[in-house]
Amino acid sequence: MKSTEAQVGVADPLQDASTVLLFEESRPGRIGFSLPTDDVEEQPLDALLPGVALRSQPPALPELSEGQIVRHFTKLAHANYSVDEGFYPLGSCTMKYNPKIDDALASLDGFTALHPLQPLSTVSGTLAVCEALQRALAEISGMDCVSLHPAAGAHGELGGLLVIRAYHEAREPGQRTEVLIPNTAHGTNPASAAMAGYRVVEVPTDIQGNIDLGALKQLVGPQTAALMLTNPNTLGLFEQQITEVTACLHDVGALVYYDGANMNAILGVARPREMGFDVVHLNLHKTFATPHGGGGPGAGALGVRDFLVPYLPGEWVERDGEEYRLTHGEASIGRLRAFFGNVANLIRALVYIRCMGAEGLRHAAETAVLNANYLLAHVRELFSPAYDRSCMHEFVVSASVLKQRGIKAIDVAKRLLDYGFYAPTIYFPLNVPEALMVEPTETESKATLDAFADALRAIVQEAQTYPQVLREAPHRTPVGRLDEVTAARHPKLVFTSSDYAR
Amino acid sequence: MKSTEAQVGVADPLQDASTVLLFEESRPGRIGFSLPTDDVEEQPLDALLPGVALRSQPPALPELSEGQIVRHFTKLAHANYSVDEGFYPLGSCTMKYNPKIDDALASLDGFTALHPLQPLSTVSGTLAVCEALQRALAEISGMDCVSLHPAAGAHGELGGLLVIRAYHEAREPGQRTEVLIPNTAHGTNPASAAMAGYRVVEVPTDIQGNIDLGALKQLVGPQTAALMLTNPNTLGLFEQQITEVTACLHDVGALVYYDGANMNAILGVARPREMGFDVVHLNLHKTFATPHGGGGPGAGALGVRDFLVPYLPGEWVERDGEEYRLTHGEASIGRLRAFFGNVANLIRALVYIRCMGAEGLRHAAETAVLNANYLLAHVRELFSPAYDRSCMHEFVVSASVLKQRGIKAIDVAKRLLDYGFYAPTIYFPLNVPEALMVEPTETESKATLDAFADALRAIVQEAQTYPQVLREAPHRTPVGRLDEVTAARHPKLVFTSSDYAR
Amino acid sequence: MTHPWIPMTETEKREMLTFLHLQDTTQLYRDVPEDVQLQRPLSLPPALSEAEASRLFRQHAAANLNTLQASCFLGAGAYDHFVPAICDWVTSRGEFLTAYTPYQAEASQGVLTAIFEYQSMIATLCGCAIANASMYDGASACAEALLLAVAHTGRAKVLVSQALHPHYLQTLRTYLAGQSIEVETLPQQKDGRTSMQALQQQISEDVAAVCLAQPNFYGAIETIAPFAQAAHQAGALFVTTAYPIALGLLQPPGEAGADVVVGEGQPLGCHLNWGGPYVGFFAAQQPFLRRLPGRIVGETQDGQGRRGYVLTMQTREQHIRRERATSNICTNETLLTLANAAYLAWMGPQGLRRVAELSLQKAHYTARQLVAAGFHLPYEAPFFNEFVVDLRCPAAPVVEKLAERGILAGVPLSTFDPQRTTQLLIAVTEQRTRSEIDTLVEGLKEVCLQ
Amino acid sequence: MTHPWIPMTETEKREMLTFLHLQDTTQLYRDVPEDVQLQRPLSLPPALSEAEASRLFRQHAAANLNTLQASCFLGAGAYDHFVPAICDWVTSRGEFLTAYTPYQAEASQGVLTAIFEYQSMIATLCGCAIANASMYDGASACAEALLLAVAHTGRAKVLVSQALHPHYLQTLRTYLAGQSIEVETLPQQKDGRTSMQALQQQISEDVAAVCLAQPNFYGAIETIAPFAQAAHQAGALFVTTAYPIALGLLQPPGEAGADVVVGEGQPLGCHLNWGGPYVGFFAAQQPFLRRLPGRIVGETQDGQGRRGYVLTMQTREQHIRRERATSNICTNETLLTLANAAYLAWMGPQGLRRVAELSLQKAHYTARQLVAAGFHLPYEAPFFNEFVVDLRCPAAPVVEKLAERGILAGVPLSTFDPQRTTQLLIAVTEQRTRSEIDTLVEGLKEVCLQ
Ligand SMILES: Cc1ncc(COP(=O)(O)O)c(C=O)c1O
Ligand SMILES: Cc1ncc(COP(=O)(O)O)c(C=O)c1O
Repeated sequence: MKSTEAQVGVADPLQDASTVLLFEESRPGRIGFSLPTDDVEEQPLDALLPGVALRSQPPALPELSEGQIVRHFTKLAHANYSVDEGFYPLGSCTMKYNPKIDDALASLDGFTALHPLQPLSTVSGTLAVCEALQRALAEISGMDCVSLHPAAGAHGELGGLLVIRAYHEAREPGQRTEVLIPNTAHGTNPASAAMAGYRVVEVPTDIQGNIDLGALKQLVGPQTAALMLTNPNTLGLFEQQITEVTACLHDVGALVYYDGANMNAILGVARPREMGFDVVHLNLHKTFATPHGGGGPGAGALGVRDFLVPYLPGEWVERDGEEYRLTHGEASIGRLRAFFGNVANLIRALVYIRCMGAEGLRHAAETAVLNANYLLAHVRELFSPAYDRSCMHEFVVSASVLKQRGIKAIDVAKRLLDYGFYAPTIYFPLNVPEALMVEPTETESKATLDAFADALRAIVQEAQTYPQVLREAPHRTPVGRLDEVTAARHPKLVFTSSDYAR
Repeated sequence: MKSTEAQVGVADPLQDASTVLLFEESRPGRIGFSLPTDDVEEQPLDALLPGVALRSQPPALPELSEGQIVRHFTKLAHANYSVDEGFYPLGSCTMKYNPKIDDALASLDGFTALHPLQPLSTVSGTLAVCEALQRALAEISGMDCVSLHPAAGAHGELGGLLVIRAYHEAREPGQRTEVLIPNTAHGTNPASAAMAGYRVVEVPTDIQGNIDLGALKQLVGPQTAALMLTNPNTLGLFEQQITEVTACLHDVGALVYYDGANMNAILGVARPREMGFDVVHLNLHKTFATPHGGGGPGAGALGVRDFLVPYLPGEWVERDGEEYRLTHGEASIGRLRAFFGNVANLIRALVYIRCMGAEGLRHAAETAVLNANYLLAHVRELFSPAYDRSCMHEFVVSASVLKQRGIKAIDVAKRLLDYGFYAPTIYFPLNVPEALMVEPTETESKATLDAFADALRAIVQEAQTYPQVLREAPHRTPVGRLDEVTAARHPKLVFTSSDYAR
Repeated sequence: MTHPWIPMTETEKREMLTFLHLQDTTQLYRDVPEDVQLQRPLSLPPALSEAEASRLFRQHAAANLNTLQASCFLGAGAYDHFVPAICDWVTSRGEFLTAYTPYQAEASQGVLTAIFEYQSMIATLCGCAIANASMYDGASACAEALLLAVAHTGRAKVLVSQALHPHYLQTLRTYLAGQSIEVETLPQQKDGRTSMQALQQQISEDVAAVCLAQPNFYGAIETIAPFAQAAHQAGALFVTTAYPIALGLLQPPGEAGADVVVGEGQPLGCHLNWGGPYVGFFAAQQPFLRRLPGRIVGETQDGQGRRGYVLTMQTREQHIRRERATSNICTNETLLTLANAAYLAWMGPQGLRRVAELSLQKAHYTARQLVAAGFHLPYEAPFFNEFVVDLRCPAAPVVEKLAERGILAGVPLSTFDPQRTTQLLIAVTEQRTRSEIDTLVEGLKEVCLQ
Repeated sequence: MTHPWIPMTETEKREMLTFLHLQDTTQLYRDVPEDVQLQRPLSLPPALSEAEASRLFRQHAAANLNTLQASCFLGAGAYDHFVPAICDWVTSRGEFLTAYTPYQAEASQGVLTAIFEYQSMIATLCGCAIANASMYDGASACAEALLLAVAHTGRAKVLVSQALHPHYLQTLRTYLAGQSIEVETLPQQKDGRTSMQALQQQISEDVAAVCLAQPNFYGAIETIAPFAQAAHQAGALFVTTAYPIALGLLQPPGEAGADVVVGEGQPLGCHLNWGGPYVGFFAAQQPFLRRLPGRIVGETQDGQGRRGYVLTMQTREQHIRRERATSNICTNETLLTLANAAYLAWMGPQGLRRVAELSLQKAHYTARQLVAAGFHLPYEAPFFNEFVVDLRCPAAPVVEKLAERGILAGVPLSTFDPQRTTQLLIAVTEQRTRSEIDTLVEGLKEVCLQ
């Protein structure tokens, strides 16, 4: 329940009630579980486990009734903002509406209660879903083959770079050691490149917000394995010289990796293939509406051009008449995880694609881009756009105009929470000072965009009149601004039995 | 999200944002539905419906996207207190924890997607569930046959009284015109009696909180059709002379009706049959943990002694070896509704009973009673118990001690909301002035009971120091105390198109 | 003992007993006379763990033939319209699911606001001024509507169409029996509709209400305005039941003169659930405001002028008015009104019209195919999505046979009327595909016409 | 066009375009070079309505043989333990399900608090000081643990038990290949355990980590303390994977000297889901705090001293440290950590021990029955709930045959190693009844021994 009034003459009864942890509600001897009785003759433990070291004391798990656990998580849920509650303009994250039918269908017993190693003949329904999704994603990206193996975007990046590595190693062993990455890129790009064993070379951005083609040409060479690129890029701008960019890489025998995080802008409008990309990952938890789960699970489908198929990670489904079978590349880089993929999310993504259809997907992209441009047109008078072009599905502005009032991007972000919105992505991309990165998606209404613009307007006003309110924001959340510095300096990461004593 | 601070120097951005209605978010031409395309040749309407009066304009339904509807109901959910969130000490309502497994199983396609008139051979699973539930409830109540037909307690009351009426009419037509009902009884008892065509005669309560046996003896006679009784009664007290009471009715040829709303106190401890009752309803949405849904659906199983079986309403399941069939009484009073019963709740109730077992049910009853007595022992020093006996699963106290500070039961109730609790039932039973009726149930922990007692203590303290705070409570809810008088005087019951204009 | 749904520990139990100066819990029952105490444990099957219950009830569920596996052509008061995922989502939210009736409005604005929206939607759908917050189901709502008419007019007789759903007829007889109200039926005409001629003969100054079903049980669309007029002329109220999906296309009864419009809300986003829980809707014109049964939600304000919703006009209700209440209803079907509200919001005016059109078109296609296959439709009146077909052979065994092939072919009318042995009542919703329909027709042909 | 998931109306679209001085939406794409623009619609199957999708995907689901219908004896890294309803309930709450990674802590206390609780539970379970907020799955967690060891020691070689899950071995080879880290395996002894003798020979000053699985892939319970000691003596870290249910009974690896304990969290309340999403847990001792991959939640306070939770130590992570981050992981498996936390809270210490005991007892009963039926168990080391049986005939076709009878009999080891044609890996959880076990044994006897 929300509070709307606090001046009650006496202390607010719940003022100091922070969330009680499960551990703090625990009482010895209480149970929440119910388990079958044993219908086999029980043997003494030491007869079954001779010489095996057993636990000397039980794990310090909380002891609660089921109902107490339900209450705990209900209260936690109420302290969590989500797309189901309101606008989530988190740039680069594509927080669109997650259709309820997707969850309902992915939760059917017939999908959830399947062991990954049961005979393939007993999972033909799931195989059919995966095969159809592979085909759809191949068509959407223009790639020749798609592996649904990776668990997320970054997982796909690692897989994709290892594919590229395997390809080059088979041709020019030890030659290509560098991956080029724009300075606007998401952190996972350089991190993945490093994990794949590459040296990361940063490519600057030109004054249009495009990758600096001149600089790029200087940087490519026989040592270049690949360029990683997001397009639209993380400034929300379409790389206007994209074909020149990819050609420039191909000219030196390097490949081009497409980070599909921003694919929502161009569904059915343009495809990585025609832009010249060789390897693509798609974040199904962004563009294809699978819910993000507060931090995952996602799914990061990986598509490649035909000549890279032999190297693909994991397995994929092949259809042979009425039969489905699993297959893998002859020179596969191997597995990136134990089993096939994040199947429950794959089902959701296919339901989404089937319910949208080709026309619906393009409509989604166009609407996302229209929404972003509309919102940008409102916001442009408040904050300076990083690059003054029409944007794709998101845009980046700088809050540095508020610097003289001592207000930073984070203050604007925190104050937005008080207005009932989540905050945009902040301080990313790194080349824009005090960046606010706003992505409205196609599932927001004009009324919401207008209200969000109004809130930003009011906040800019507050920055002039009551800057302290912003610096101390948020004020309407379960807790006030949390001290992240102390958290990092003196990390307390677990509740321990000594806490029980307190 | 909860607010914890409102003094932010500037106006609270959401201070005046009351819930926006679906209608107010509507925009012409927007859609939320998706429907199959038509695969038959469409004919013009006037060819299919010659001469039929059609709608001249579409119904004024809101036009929203699916995601907007999800947000709306998510926000509404956040403005609704529930057992899943906290303690719900609503006397007479048995707001116990509703196990999640019950909901999960009742929601299986195999149960939900069954038409009530499909061949019985195709619903054997559901028939098995209903038959098992009938047997369990018969055993728990001691009745000989149980009909699962009624939708709620009051529905069962009406059915039960009509059974009694049919029984008497078959023997002594036109003779028995009165139903006796204690003055402590729930409002549905007299209302049901009136609907069944009876004159209601009120029976007083004695100073022990029992039905006044002396007065009862004066009131019974050849005109008496039945007595309706709740036991434990609505004061939370067990009728100590219950066998004398029921005998007194039987002596004059009348029957005794058991309102099972309070059965939770005595599961496995005592049964209506041994007390001398002839007809019983059980509120499955109370004792058997089916969730109350914000006002239903419930289920009000109706059990009777053997001589009343011919009159039972609706149909019930009979097992014949491996076969199940539906049967009904030869002289049935008929249907009380179109179909079998509130089946989804019947499934939930059976899951509950099967997971509790006989021992578990008795344990639940004993714990509910212990919890109530424990809480009463704390509260007794604050408010005067209506009757100073040890209670069953609930107790009634009077807030009239606070009268001299101008504080009423409703003020205590409203202030409890600020403390994070729901309120007890108030102003019922009617014979207790400023009644607060508290039912903790067995699913609350000692810590919760202690916290609730502390809250009441604090409120009694506030009544002395800041009575205005109580009179103006609640303060921490989405809206403050609502004007019920104006609502009733100038009823506004629907949103109309003229509201759109505003 | 310990149980996962009961948080009290043995230690706490001892603490609490000590606090109460008791030895053990049996002492709590000292008020229960010994001879009333059960001297043995209840005889119930042994307790199951959640895992075991989960498996057992899944087996029960799997033993049924559900309408997601089969092709369902059953109607007769319950319809296999699509239930959007959003309806299940709404009703499974714990905040709604596990709340009680909203006695404390300030802590229950969620459900109260939703009911207000529901009332508004039902009223516009029915062409009425007001609506309540639900009844048990369509049949009991119909019975209560007649009780309203009796109370309002002070008359003790009702005229009810013979073509009402037989279960509704039985239900209203049960309800009205208590108060010795006379129920007289209006016969059905040959074309399937209720006889207006009969009404003119049977109507009189002692009739409280005239009641029709729209469409009626046999699928025929009634011409209701003349009935309303005739009823009103005699000082009686005019009550209809209505199929809410049909109201996406048909004239709302409230606009054709109905004083009270009731019906079954199941088709609006509630699962078939083998008959329940369902939800009765109850809409009426303004003059009957204070006679409505059940809960009603109204708009009001708090001290700061903020809009809010409360249960209102409670002086009609049993907890205040007791034996003089307008009805005994207490717990109703609120959760399903949320499903109804979500459904109607999801559909909107366009969607509701479209689902009605699809049902209409597909039903008429089915009828055409049946006629083409040589079957006879006994009634000529226009129908919406449900109609009677004469199979010329006993319908019940045919239905059994087709069920084995996964076709739930319809409701044999012999279920309700032994005379109607060969008649089958078929309903078609937007969910049936042409190929399912063709398979039904083929199946009927094969089983009946050979 | 209009679509139910896109709220913009045609009118609004025109308004917005006008506001932007545009004619139509194609103009929004003026930055997309013409030759890159797709000149045709995507070639996808026609759009389905929700009702149609619902039916189609239900058909797909029904085409599978699910483990609620069949008796599942499959393990090998994914286990058919019971998933309490509360776990599905938690993960289906929209507030958790539809939130992003909690970048704004004040609006995301729900998930942050839950992760803190999860970290605490995982740490106590593994006998470690700390834990992170999840990895993609057990296999990738294991790979990342080895990368941690490499980074920590500055050495470029790892010694890994041959008895690790083959998929884990493959995964860590993939992960380690990028950085050219050498992977050497420790052979399995005849009794099923990893050879300690081999370790003593293979360990050296250039080894970054020694890695075992507990129990190992073939079910054998390893004696891990000596491995830990030997690793530490050589300055290497000791890493284990662990089966979390077994930790209800077995000594936590952290107490036996493991520096990092990783594993698959699926058994803790997550559905099998044909392999994913799963969730890797990652627990470690204090010294490795700043080398942990992935998200970590820590406790802190707000300005008023109220406790709260935040993502912390972010300087390890890719969005700050970029190519020098401890890992590239970003989106992880948070939602499943909530299922894990709910599961572990539901179980508590007693329940977790009990589920471990039940699995142990039933597995050993199965083994006894198989031996009694004449089958041979190749390994003698103690096992928990999983073991290898030699069928003396090719296992894969046997498994296919029993699947037709609704028995998922086990994992044929030929899937991983063509030499192990006749070996079947059988896992037994608390869910299997004695009669299911007896039926399995009967079935195997019938198919193999005749
Ligand atoms: C541009 C970009 N690239 C890559 C990623 C990484 O994707 P994931 O979080 O699915 O690993 C993200 C996620 O935020 C992103 O925005
Ligand atoms: C004592 C008593 N009797 C009868 C009823 C009516 O039951 P229902 O609401 O299920 O119709 C109630 C419900 O509150 C009750 O408390």
